[in-house]
Amino acid sequence: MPDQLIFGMEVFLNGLMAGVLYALVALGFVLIYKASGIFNYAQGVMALFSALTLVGIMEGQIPFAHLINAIFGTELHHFGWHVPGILAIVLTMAVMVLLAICVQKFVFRHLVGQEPIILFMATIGLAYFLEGVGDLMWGSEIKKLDVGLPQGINLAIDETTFGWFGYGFFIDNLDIVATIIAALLVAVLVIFAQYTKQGRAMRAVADDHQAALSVGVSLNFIWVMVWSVAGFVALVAGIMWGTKSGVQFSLSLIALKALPVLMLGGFTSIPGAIVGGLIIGVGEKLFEFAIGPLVGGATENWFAYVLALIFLVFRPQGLFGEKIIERV
Amino acid sequence: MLDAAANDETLLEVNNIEVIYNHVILVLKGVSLSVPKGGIVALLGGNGAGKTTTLKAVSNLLHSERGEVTKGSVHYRGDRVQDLDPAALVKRGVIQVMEGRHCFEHLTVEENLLTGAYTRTDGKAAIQRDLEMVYHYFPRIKERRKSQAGYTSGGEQQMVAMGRALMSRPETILLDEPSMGLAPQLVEQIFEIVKSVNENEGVTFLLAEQNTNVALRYAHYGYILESGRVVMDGPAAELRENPDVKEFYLGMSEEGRKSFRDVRSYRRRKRWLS
Amino acid sequence: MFYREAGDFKTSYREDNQTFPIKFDRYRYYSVMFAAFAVVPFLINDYWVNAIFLPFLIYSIAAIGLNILTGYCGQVSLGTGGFMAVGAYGCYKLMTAFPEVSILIHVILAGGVTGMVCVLFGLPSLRIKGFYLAVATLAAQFFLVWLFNRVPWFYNYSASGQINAPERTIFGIAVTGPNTQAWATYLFCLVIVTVCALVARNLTRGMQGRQWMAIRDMDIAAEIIGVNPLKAKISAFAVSGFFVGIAGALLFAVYLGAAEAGDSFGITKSFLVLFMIIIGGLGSIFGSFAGAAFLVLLPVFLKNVLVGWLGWPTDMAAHLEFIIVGALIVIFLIAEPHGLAQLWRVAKEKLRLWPFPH
Amino acid sequence: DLVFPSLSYRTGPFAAGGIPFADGYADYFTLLNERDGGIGGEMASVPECETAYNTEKGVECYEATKDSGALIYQPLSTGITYQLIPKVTADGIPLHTMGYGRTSAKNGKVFSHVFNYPVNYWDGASVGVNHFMKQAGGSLEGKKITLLHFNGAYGREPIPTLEALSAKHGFDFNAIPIDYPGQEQKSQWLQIRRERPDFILFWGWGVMNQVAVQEAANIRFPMENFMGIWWSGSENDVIPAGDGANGYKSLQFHNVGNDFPVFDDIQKYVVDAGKAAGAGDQVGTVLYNRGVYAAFLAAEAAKQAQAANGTSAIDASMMRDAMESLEITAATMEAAGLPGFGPEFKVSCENHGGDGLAAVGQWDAASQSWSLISDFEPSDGSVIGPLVDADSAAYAEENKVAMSCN
Amino acid sequence: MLDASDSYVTEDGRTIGAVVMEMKNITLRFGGVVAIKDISFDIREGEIRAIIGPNGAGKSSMLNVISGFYNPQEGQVFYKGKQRPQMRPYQVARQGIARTFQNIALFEGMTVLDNIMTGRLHHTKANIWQQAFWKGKAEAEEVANREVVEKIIDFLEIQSIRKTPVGRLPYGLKKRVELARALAAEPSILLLDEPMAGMNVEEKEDMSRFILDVNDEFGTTIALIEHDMGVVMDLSDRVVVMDYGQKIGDGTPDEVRNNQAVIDAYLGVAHD
Ligand SMILES: Nc1ncnc2c1ncn2[C@@H]1O[C@H](COP(=O)(O)OP(=O)(O)OP(=O)(O)O)[C@@H](O)[C@H]1O
Ligand SMILES: Nc1ncnc2c1ncn2[C@@H]1O[C@H](COP(=O)(O)OP(=O)(O)OP(=O)(O)O)[C@@H](O)[C@H]1O
Ligand SMILES: CC(C)C[C@H](N)C(=O)O
Ligand SMILES: [Mg+2]
Ligand SMILES: [Mg+2]
Repeated sequence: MPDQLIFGMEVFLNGLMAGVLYALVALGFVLIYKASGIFNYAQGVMALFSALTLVGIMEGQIPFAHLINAIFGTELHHFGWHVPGILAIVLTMAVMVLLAICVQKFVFRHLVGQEPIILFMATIGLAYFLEGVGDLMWGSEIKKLDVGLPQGINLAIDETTFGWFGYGFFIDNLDIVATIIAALLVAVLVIFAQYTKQGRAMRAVADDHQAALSVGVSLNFIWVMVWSVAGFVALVAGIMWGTKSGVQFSLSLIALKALPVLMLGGFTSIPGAIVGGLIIGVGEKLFEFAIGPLVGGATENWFAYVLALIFLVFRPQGLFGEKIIERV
Repeated sequence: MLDAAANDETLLEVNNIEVIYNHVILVLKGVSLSVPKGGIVALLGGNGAGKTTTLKAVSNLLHSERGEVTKGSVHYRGDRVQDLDPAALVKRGVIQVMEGRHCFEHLTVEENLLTGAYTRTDGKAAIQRDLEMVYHYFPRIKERRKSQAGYTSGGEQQMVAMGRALMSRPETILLDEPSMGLAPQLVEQIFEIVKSVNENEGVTFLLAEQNTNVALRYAHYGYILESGRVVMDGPAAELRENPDVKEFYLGMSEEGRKSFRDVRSYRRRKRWLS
Repeated sequence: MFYREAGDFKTSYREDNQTFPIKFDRYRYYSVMFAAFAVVPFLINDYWVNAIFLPFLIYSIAAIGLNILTGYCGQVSLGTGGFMAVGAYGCYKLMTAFPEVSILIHVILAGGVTGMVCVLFGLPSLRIKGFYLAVATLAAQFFLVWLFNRVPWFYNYSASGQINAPERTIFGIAVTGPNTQAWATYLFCLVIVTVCALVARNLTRGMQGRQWMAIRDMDIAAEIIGVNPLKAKISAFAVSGFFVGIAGALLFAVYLGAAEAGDSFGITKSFLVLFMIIIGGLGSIFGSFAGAAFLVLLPVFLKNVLVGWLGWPTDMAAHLEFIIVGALIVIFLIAEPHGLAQLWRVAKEKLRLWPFPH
Repeated sequence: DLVFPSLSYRTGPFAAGGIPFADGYADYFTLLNERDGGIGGEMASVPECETAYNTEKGVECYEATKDSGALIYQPLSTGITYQLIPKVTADGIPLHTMGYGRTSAKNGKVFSHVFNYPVNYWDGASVGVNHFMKQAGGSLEGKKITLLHFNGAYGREPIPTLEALSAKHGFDFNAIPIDYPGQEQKSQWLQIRRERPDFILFWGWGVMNQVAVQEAANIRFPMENFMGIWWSGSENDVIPAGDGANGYKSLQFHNVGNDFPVFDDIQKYVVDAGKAAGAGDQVGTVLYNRGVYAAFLAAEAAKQAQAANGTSAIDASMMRDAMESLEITAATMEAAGLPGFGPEFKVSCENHGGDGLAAVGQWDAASQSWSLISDFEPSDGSVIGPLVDADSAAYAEENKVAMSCN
Repeated sequence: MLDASDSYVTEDGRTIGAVVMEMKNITLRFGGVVAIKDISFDIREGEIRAIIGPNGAGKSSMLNVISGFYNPQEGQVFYKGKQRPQMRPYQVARQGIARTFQNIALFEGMTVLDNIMTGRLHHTKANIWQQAFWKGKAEAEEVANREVVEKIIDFLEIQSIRKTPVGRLPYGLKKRVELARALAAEPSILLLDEPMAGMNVEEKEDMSRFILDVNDEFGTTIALIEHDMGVVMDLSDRVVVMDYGQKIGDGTPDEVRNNQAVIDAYLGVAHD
């Protein structure tokens, strides 16, 4: 087989894996959008916040230590214990649920029935807020996150493919784990949204807040639920990305990688997030591989968006999005 | 038949409420009304009289429209309900069919109906039975059960909205302009349904309606609203005979029904407004 | 009765149509203009101009531009940063290619170029709507920044890829470059802002503005009424791009003096301008100013209070600033989803009714 | 008071790098105040202003502090540097961009108020190439060097130099850009896997660093052939990759570790006294040391200005003049408790950039520490000199600066 | 039988002209749903033409076909004797066809005045430069348009809400504003989709008066969908009846009222 083709295949596979990681973030967006028509810009920050919290809990860091020290002149830093990964994840989840409740209680409850752009704006406010709180609570230096996920080249694949092509493929173990988790998440979420009563209520809320209220759907409950689930998805994404690149501010910027995925797949489609992720992942990696060198590289940031844009011109609601109803 | 209203227990009591939108627009200026258990009460009045606002004040949907009840009280079965969540009110058995249909566009007709049963806990079988009942009442939407509600016609959506409310097995239904946009046959049919639900299931109705003619034929009691005030009320039969009501709401003058073609030659004036 | 319109009758439709139909408003407007042109220039120093007035004026133009597109025409755009970059680089290329031509012309031409680029990226808006479009405009954002980074021609092949504004003068007084006077840059921007605001106001109060708003409120109905959606949207993109480009050109040439695409015109810029119009009020020229003022002043104010007066460590102040700005955004939206402009209108409405509550 | 404003960033995407530097900068002045009673009897004050690495905030900070008698600015950002170059020149305040900023500012004839001693990016590229050359046994002929870089002005700075060097030494050179923020570098590293360069030079900052080191470890790139610029060589950048990062190299222009007397003093007078700018746990880390070094150079210039003018209350123009004649010798470093901490160098009007000496450091994952594995070695002036002249001349031309040394 | 080009005078003295618009064998499908099945009918100049039928019969869809929003799969539309090519809705509007909507489609963010002014779009010629500087045609046209609009406002008696944002208006007034917007275009054909839904008798009378006046004073041709049989029978000159997408009746109110198919499908009982 010609080299270029083999390399291309490797790039393709890695693109798939990268796509899964984007999709993990995009999933959180989809959930909230589906349940409330809110375009939750804070999803990326939620991933950051959950990862920060997870590390903080694992390391036994005292929240707001910096602030307390500054005000009271104390020298607090650590509780001096280490919490095992699983327990820390559970505790972090509890924090995310709490966050969901607060978000509902203090923000969106007061914004029922507002236009989408207003709600979007509110999530940006929320993003700022969370970012500040996260930093103040856990400090803004970079942290290493290790919950015991494997990382690095998968030797089995490397050797097998070497046997086949004389060139070992590089697949990261972490990506394999991410793929499995993402597949599970998507399956569970699809079943939830499409076939359960709460899922139906969630979609109803997205369509018409008032009408949903009028038939007795409690917006409070639905939204807390959905934000909690989105918090969970954010935590998963935070763990994956945090393991990859350490936990710090830039983690929140992965939201920008999720947006094209989201719009390609359709804002309202859970499977869309994953398919969109795969297409974007493969597309941008192959483009960078094939065309990138000709135009000077670093095309990934924009190519993902351009790719999504091209799809949208043909399908304005994204691949799997609900058709935009246009009637008079 | 009107004796169904003879049940004296008051279910819903609205006491002198005042509603302000956006902190500045005063819409209801002291509206009081009471709905007896098992009754059908009609709320009549022109455009902008405040019918919708009154219903929303009862079902607590004002909040999301930046409106608030600033004075007065709403009691349901003797409990003050005005600070409740709309959802909590549905659980207590009060459901509203909103003006302008408000279907869940992206859900199918059937999913719309099932969402109506959201608060119910009496099992799938019972819900399925009621679904059949709704389809029985509205065969037209049975045909379209699998299509997205957003693509059904105006009248079909109205049926979906009604059916959705029925699906929650309510004790009281607040109906806002049920006849709007419906073919005449269906208007009668809807009111027949209201009547039979009222009689067979004992559901209480408070309905806002422009079609005074039909409304007064089916209701037991009526209130007439004008610019945020109740200007007249009484048993439906009496209202029907009232000359003013006859002239302004039923379109009958002493000489009988006037043709709409003749309206250019005269202009009715309300006596109580001049 | 602090605020009245009673007794302020109009005898012609022309009078009724003017920008400030109420006399009281009109006087207030004149006095603000007077202060801005005749008083402020004598009072300001470098700090006030560079930290507050210039960013405020320049962002106001950008906000007006985005407000036309998003607030009036309903096309949400997250590409403002990229479009500002077009204005900046366009201005830079013009300034260096035709040094003898007046900077004012360069700035306007830069706006024109941006308008055209904006139209190009606006074309998909015919098919793509709402947040899908918002995300699609990000393609413009990232692509443009990449382009300006990638193609050395744009930065005149300088080693670093930075662009520097050379000195240019108007009536012999430097308005760009290192040797500018505070009042000169201020007045230069102020004049442009004033003209821009007037043009925007004229466009939005007439038939053009109505077409935009019709598209925004209900595009299908608008089309059936007779609005050509293509023309309406494209013109909104063009006009918006024009303003945004001017803002980008001024930001680079007058305010920063040097710029790099990724650094100065990144995605954060797009968001910043969007915040301004939402906080200020969508579909309001006044709101554009209010939003720009709010978001330029707030951080400076918070920083001065937290660090300057309370003596907090800068990092904590910065984190707290995030928290406060975030919380304020949310609080504002809850209090008045339609922005400062609406808050202002409601306040006026209340005053008008005063002392009666309703 | 002598005012040394610190335009720091303790928040935003580059906080992890900005914090230790700002701490070191502030702590050193605090030390001088606490231990010596200031500089020449004048207390040093270090008003901090948060820029978040954002150019506009940087400008605001500059404007807010410049009237307080600021003697010198160190914005720690190439972007802010470019905004400030014209402004400081007009305001007459010196700007010190140590190991970053505009490389051609080395030419003091054009950039009268900008200093970038002791090294700049072009020196870095050259020293790195020289190191690789030694590693390859004295010749790079036929070898392949890849520059993995931040896609922006900063990351592209070394390209002209590397191109010139590749022509001179006969190695293949290619550049692979990474877009901000650089969390996802799959494509870049797959490309590296395919092309198998012999050496990689790396210009990154922020999260890009960790990810690159991690990915290099993932694909098992030989770490000793992977070298970062000094901004990609702190503890932050290697710790997340764990053992995989062992052997990673980076350029340094000052020493590492806390094995210098000054750090004992900082511990004693500053940290233990509760006067540290940060938590005090960063002392001895690479970027903290860099902050200390920057402060030390500023303080030395201030001292020399005081000596030259016979007054302790110096102003910015005296400071500038002193910086232009600054001389750092082994003795000055020794006296400051920093023996052998950096190279010796001397500044002049023609040369605002020092002698361009840099050393190579290497990470040892087992002991979790950096150590220098080479001396401070000079860069290839014959290549860099002309480049500097050309670029500064272009600037002078465009901005009508009259070149002069007075 | 009348010929397409004939005109006649009604009992009350109005002149009904030749056929201006003719629908020929229109079929419209949405996926599997056939909304309109092979329907033909015409509209004469100056007449009030009603379309009635049960819910979901395809009436609104028919209006949408006329105004160019839906393109029928089969059939043609003839306007003023010429076959109309496929057109975008705004081009149709430009030919002088204005309409109102079943689900009110006002521009909620604008005031009543601005909403009505949008109707004057085709009577505005000033280009964007003139508008930007409010010079030349721009100002003069604005004032001229305003005069026309004010007349309509007076006519529809909505003076007091001129500057209210339409979002706040009650349903009935919104319908009136919609009518005003359509009238502002000074159309030759006016399509009204359930203009009287949600109104009480008094308001219906008002609305009827407006419709009659428009028809009379400006000679505007009106196509009207309405469920109130009283209104339909009283106002219209001819009525088309649709059911399940098919035409089941067409003729004068009297003819239709006594058509058994119509009674079965729609009226239920013979209407007086
Ligand atoms: N959200 C709102 N904001 C401001 N004013 C409102 C709002 N909703 C209703 N109003 C005002 O309240 C008044 C009463 O409106 P309401 O909708 O209750 O009337 P209605 O009797 O239901 O009329 P209709 O028969 O037309 O539906 C109207 O004058 C209307 O302008
Ligand atoms: N865009 C569409 N997509 C799919 N089906 C549609 C669409 N528009 C209309 N329909 C269907 O076509 C049929 C006719 O709809 P239409 O709105 O024309 O009815 P109508 O006669 O106006 O009824 P009503 O009196 O209830 O308003 C309905 O069954 C409707 O569901
Ligand atoms: C100055 C530094 C810390 C490095 C940074 N990337 C810059 O040059 O802008
Ligand atoms: Mg109503
Ligand atoms: Mg219809």
